[in-house]
Parts: sequence; structure tokens; C-alpha cells
Amino acid sequence: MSLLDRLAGRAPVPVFACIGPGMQAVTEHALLSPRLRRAASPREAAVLLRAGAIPERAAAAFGRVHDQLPHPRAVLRWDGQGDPADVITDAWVDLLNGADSDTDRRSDEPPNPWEGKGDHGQGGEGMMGGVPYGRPMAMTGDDIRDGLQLDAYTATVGPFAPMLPPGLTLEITLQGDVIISTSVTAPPFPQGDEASAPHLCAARLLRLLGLNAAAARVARGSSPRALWTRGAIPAGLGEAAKGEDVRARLSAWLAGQAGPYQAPRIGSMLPGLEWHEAMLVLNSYAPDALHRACAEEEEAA
Amino acid sequence: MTLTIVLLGASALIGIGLYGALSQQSFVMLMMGLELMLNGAILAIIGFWSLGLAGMPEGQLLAIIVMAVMAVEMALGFALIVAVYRKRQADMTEALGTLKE
Amino acid sequence: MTLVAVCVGAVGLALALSFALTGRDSRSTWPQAAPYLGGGEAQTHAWQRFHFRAYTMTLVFIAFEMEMMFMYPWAVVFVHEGLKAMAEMGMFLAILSIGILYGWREGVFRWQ
Amino acid sequence: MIWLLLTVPVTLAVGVWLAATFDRLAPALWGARAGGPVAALRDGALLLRRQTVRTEAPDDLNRRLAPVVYLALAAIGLSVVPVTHAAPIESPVGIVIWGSCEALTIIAVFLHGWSPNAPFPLIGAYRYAAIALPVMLPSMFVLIAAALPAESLSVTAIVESQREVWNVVRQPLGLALFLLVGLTLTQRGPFDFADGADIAGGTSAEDSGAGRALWQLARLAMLTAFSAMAAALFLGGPLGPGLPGPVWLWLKTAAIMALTVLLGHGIARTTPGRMLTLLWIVALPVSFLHLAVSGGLALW
Amino acid sequence: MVNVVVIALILFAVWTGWRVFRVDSMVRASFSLMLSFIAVGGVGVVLSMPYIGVATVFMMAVEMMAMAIFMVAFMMNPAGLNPMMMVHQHKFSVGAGVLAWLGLSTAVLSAELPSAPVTSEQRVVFDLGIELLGPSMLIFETAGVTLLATMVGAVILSSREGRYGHADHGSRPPGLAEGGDPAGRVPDEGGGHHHHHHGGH
Repeated sequence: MSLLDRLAGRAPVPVFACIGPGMQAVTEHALLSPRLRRAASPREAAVLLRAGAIPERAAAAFGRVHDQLPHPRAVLRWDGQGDPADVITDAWVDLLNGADSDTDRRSDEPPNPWEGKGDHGQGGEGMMGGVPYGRPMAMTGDDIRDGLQLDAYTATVGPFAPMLPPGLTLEITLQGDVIISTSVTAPPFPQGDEASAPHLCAARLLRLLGLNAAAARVARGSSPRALWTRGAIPAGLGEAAKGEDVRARLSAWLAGQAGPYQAPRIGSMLPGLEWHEAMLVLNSYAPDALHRACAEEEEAA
Repeated sequence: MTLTIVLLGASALIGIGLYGALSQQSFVMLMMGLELMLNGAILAIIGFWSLGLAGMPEGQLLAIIVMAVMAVEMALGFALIVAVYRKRQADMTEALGTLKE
Repeated sequence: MTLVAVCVGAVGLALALSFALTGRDSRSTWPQAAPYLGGGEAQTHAWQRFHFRAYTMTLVFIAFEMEMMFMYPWAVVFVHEGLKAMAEMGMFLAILSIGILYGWREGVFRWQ
Repeated sequence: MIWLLLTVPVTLAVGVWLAATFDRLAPALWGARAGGPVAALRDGALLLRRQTVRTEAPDDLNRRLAPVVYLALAAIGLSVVPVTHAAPIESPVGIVIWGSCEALTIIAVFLHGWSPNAPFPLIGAYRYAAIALPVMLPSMFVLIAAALPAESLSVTAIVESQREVWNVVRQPLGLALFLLVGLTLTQRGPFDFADGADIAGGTSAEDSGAGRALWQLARLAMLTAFSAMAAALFLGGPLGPGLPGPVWLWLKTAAIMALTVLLGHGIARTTPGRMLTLLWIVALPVSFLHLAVSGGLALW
Repeated sequence: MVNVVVIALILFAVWTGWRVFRVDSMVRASFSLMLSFIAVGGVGVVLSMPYIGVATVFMMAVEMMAMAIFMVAFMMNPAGLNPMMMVHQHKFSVGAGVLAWLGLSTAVLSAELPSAPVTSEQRVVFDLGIELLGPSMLIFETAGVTLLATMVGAVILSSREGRYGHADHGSRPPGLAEGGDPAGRVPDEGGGHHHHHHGGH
């Protein structure tokens, strides 16, 4: 083994977790291990952790995330029993020793056929048309904040996006970084009560504020050590009732009280907010409250 | 000798800038042409100041003024583009011709 | 002269390091190259007429930032010129501050 | 002269390792677990062993140039800091060179987010531009205020002007404002608007393997350069009793670096819109005040 | 030696200046222009004008960042994914550009250029400061007022709220062709590659 491999073998292994139903709390605890590093995106990760049984409706999305990991990579299934750190570290060392990297799940084809088409063989037509390099370009759309009609970017985000509760898939239209409209494509996976425990909910919000160390402390059940935690959240953001905003909900969680039982409908909660604000508002509701809100919305529709 | 080189370079920059300012359809690209001409002007000022005018302080001031002109031109130009885009969602110089309402 | 040499040298060395680290280009497959959206899919390219939300701030900034050009030489002669320098720069900054205050009143220092 | 220039890569290399180690130690103070001195090398080795994914239809030229420019700017910025009685680049306008490096850093970070052609990096890039542009204003006020007592824009002269009393005593506000600039330049903590957790790592969300390693290296190099600059502007750089100049400079650099890392790990990041407002209506007036006070003191 | 460096920098400035109008990506165009400015700043540094040279780099880095932001925001196909040429009166412009260059070059070559190089003892930044506060005080303060007017003007022009309601009330995008569909809104609008409009308007 070369020196590089030996060093790499002792590094904390960056893991990206695809979390299934009922697995959120255990996975978040498992990722606190000093031998693992929680990867923000699959590009950073060496191992993809498949926590629990991923439902059929999320299988395609799992394949997409899986294929985005750089080589060498490994996928591990974990059912929530025991500490996965050993298995993950072993898998990474095996990769360094020449074990086969996991192959793609999806076929090697562009989103749209483009090669050889168009004026320059780049797949595009004219100025904005066609599918240059496999994708069309964004077109202008209405804006709900300042009325400047620039390009609207539409994409589905989730079900394994780290800033959304696992399972929640949103179709989002953005103008710049402001959300113009959202619709729920798939609700969050049902999680047990543990996932909505105040300290875990608070840890998620703290992580969004860039306080990873404090978040880890809070997730382990201690009080956070950080400056300007509540103050960093704009007053009145996500105000459901008078004085009932994101800041107040974080305070309640940090004091160990459960958050609100009900969350508003996601389709009306996020539009008009800048992305960071939107994610703070969304994560200021516990996963079960969001799950309930989505289920009710589905029933009504 | 150096001064000649510098001034030839400056005239090349002004030439390219003029081409850009005249040929570009979009207002923003047109501004790029203007900026490039001002770039040539700065180069010429630097050359004259350093090699022909024995470092007159007014030369440096002139360079600063050229840059201030550029900043003013950019700020107002972009503000105009925003205003026009609001009205017509257009960024072409031609589109300005149809703005008479 | 040294400055130009150091700039060229620094960029050259950094470029060499970059090629040494990521020189061999391993091809990425299409599913691997797809933009990351947590399992979601994008309809279009991410490159777009991006709606930058701080555009009015940027315009005010371009104009205001010009003051730096005048302030650096001012700093050099400040002690030499004494109160006169203080008064002149105070006036200059006061004029520009009116613009900032006006912008603030119009709400340009916000996400539009 | 050559000797002075050689200190730059050495300082950068040691500084990068030290900064990376501080990064792994600092969480301990804020309540998480710490890594040892080899931890940074291990993480780097892990990245080097992995593939650099090329995203869909990226801007390849700028993807390569962004970390290169960032790293080069750190080296150039560090070159204007005097190591002993002279700096590797002895320029009469040293702080203006540093200011240019700061401004070009915004472009390097923007290009880093622009080039992968992916949504989260793009949002990060624009967010960073919106915050880093107004941060340039306090930065310039701090640099200019430091130049007032020295009557010169040369960093060496600014160090020389601190022979009797360090600038941190005369201009404490300046150091605070300059730390804010440093956090922005190195994308840390409360000013890490490029790489937020809400956008899955922002401009770095599509970075993998050696490409990611190079970008992180450039960030740490910039932290080193910033710390050295802050040490020269506020802590008298190489001035000090007993020990040789370079040792003093390195010790002070390490101190500033530790402080920056600590603040970066322990202060929450607010939303970009709110930060924009705070920068213009709090940081800018404070900078005005700082300049006025420093000017008054310089004349007095 | 100085000549070689100056020639190299000027060639770089001209080349990057030319690239501005030849690249498809708006980001590349803006930063190409910035490189041109940086090279000119470099000439300033080499020709003992350190302050203006370096400050050019600083100012242009910031301004071109803003330029890139606005270019991307308001231009169709901002990343140049479809190669394009958005020009009108092309031949006339090329002619004018070449003519300007030739004319200016002839003037430079035929004129008797003054020769009084700056001496190394001159404290150029100090001189500039004295000039600003003394003889050119009025210019300096006028610049302040001009910048103030620019700030106010920019805010008024670019903000949405006008005295008589939203500035974009009743607006509709123009077509690429006269009376055509609004541009850039329908997914398959063809657009015009090589968009020539001879003779302007």
C-alpha cells in the first residue's frame, strides 16, 4: 500500500445517506461518529449509505444519486442495527485495496439525444432553441417579487436532498434564488417520533445556519455553544401566528419543547421566499408535522 | 520607442472597442465596446504620463477621471437596461427604437 | 517589475499544480455528470438569465466604490495636509453618503 | 530577494497545513470532536484517491482557472507582507495590491460556482457575489485607515509605523472589520455564503476528488495570506523583541488564523438578504466611524 | 527588458480585448475584458505608475463582476450554449474599427512624441494626493456630486416602484421579428442565428 493509500485509509469516510422510512433519527445519530463524515452532496462521498428500505417510488431517484458518486465508490445497506462505521470503513479500505467500484445503475445516455444535431452539432437551434448538450435552456417566466421577468428554472428536488426531510420531493420553480412556486411531488417518508425529537430538529436548523459543531452537540443532547444562533434568523420569518416564527420555534426546541403539531401546506409556505429563508422555514417544522401536512393535502386533492 | 509601442497598442484597443460599439446588437455588449475604448484611453494616458510628460500629477488624475466616467457609464447603463427590460423584456439596441409610446 | 513577474509566476505554478493533480481526464458517464438535486431532475440547463436579487445594490455599489480611487492617495498626504485633508474628504464622503441614505430609504439594500 | 520570494511557498505550505489542522481542532471548543495533526493530510489523501467528476456541459476553462486564480491570489497577497525589514514584493502601493487580490477573489469564487453548470453552485456563486462586493467597502476603509499613520500605502511602512504601538491598540475596530473581510475571503462561518448547507455545499456541491482538494487548498492558502496580512497591519508583522522577524510574523499569523477559524466555526450565518442589509447599514457606518477615529488619532 | 514586458502585456491586452467580441459565453466576455484591463494596469505598474496600475485592477475586477452579473441576467443564451453572433452593420463596423486603428497609428508614427520620462525620485502617489487636495480640489468634489447623481439616477431607473404604480405595468416582450411572438418565452422559438440587421434603424 502506498503512503497516499495508507493516509486515505485512516481518514474519516465521507458518507452520503439516503434515508428510508423510519430511519432518520438512527441515521443522524450514526453519522455523528468521528470515523464518518456527513457529506453534503454525493460528489463528496465515498460510500452511499442506504438506510432502511427505500420505497419503490424513490428507486429511480436513488439510482440518480448513486450514479453521481465519484469512483471508487461503494453502496451499503443498513437496517439501523448496530454502528455502521465499521462496515463503512472496511468498505472504503477495500476500495483502496482495489475492490471493484460500484457501476452505474442508469444507462449512459444524455437526457436528450443531441450529438450531431443543430447548426454546430451541439444540439441547439438558433439562439435559445434545441437541446444543446442534451438539455433545453430555461425560458423567461413571471416573477412574484420584483416583477423582472427573467428565466425561470424548474427542477424537482429530493427525495434525498440533505436540506429537505427524507422522502419529500418538491417541484420547484426558481427565479434566481427566490422560489416562485412549489408543488409536492412526493410527501416525506413517515418517520417515528424520535425523528421529531426537539434536539434533533434543533440540530437540523443549526446545521443550516452553518453551525456544524453546535449541531453535533445538540444532537447528542447537550446545549449548543455558538454565538448569535437565534439572532441570525430574521425576526418574523415563517410567522404562523403572532410571535410564532422560526426563531421562536428554534428557541422552543432548544428548550426541549416539541414544535407545533401542524405545519402549513408546503405549496403556500415557500413561494416568495429566498432559498435560504425557505429552507429555514421548512426545517422549522418537525418531520412528522410536515408528513401530516402533506398527507392532508393529498386527501383534500 | 516605448511610448510609440504603447500608443500603437492603445490605438488597437480603441479600434477594437469602436468595432464592438458599432457592431453589437445588444446594449450590454455595446457598453463593453465603450469600455474597451476607454481602456485604450487609459493606456495612452499611462504612456504619455510616464514617458512624455515627466509624471505630471494631472496625468494620474485624468486616468482616475476616465475610470470614474466608466463607473458612471456602467451604473447608468445597467440601470437603463433594467428599466427598458421591465418595460419590454428586451435588451437589444433595436428594441429601444420601438419604445416610443 | 517584480510584481508582474510574481503574478505570472504564481499563476503558472498554480496552473502546473492543477494539471499535476487533475491532469488525466477520466470520463464521467451521463448519469454521473447530471446536476445534483438530491435525486431530483432538472428540466433545463442551470445556466440561465439569472435573476440576481441584489442588482440595485450593485449599481449603487459601482458608483460608491469609485470613492476608493480618491481615498488611497488622500491617505498618503493626510498627515501632511492635516485638517484640510480631513475637511475635504469629509465633504466628499458626506456627499456620497446622501446617495447611500437615499438608497436605503428606497430599500435597495435588500433582496429584491 | 530570491530568499524572500522563497518564503512565500514555504509559508503557504506550512500555513495550509496549520489552517487545516486548526479547522479540525476548533470544533472541540465549540463542543464537537477534534482531529489530530495528521487528520488534514488524511482527508487530503482521501480526496486525491478519488475521481474528479466532470459535470454536464461545464465551462472547462473556468473550472480549471477558478482554483488556480484563487491560489495564485493567495500567493500574490502574501508576497506584499514584509517578512523582515522588506517584503518579497516591495511596492509603494502594497495595500492596493492586497485590495486587488481581495476583489479578484470574488471573481474566482464566482467562476467556481458558475463553471459546473449546476443549480446549487450557481446559487452559491451569486449569493457570494452579492455579499462579497459590499464587504469590499469595509475592507478598503480598514486598509486606508491603517495607511493614515504610516503616510504610505506600502505594507512595510505600515509595519514600521507600529514600532511604538501596534495598530490593534490604535484601531481595534479595524481588526474586527478586517476579520469580517477575512471570513468572507476564505468563505468561512457567518460569511460562507458560497458554500451554505442549505444549498448542499453551494459552489463546491459538484466538486469531487483532486479538483475539490485543490479548491480547499486554495481556501486555506487564502486564509494564510489573510492572516499574515492582518498580522502585518494590526500586530506589527515581524516587529518584536528577541526572536527574529520571520518567527514573530509566523507566530502572529498563526494567532490571527486561529482566531479566524474559531469565529468561523462558532458564529451562525444569517440569510443573505439580511446580511446584505447589515453590511450596508451597520458595517459601512462603523467603517466610516473607524476611519474618522483613526484619522483623528493620526493627526493628534 | 522593459520594452519586452510592455509589448507582451499590450499584446495580451489587445488579444483579450478582441476575445470579448468573439466568445459566446457572457461570463467569458466580461472577464476577458477584465484581463485586458489588468494587462493595461500591468503596463502602468511597469511604467512607474504603480498606484493607477494596481487600482485599475481593483476597480475593474469589481466592475467586471457587476458586468458579468448584468450580462448574464439580460442576454439571451448567456452561457453561449448555442454559438452565436449578435451583430448588425458588421462590415461597416469592421471598417470603422480598422480605420480608427490605422488613422491613430499613422498619427502616432508621424507625430513627434515628447520625451520626458518620469524620474525614479518622484513620489508619484504623494504628488497625486497633493494634486487632489490642492489644485484639483474642485474636480475631486465635482466627482463626488457626479457619483451622487449617478447613485440616485441608478436607483430611480432600476427600482420597480414608481410614483404612478409599477414601472412594468402592461409590458409585453417584443418579438425577434417585427410583430412576432414575445421572444424567449415559447420553448421552441427559433431565434435567429447570425442575426444580421443591415443598416441599423
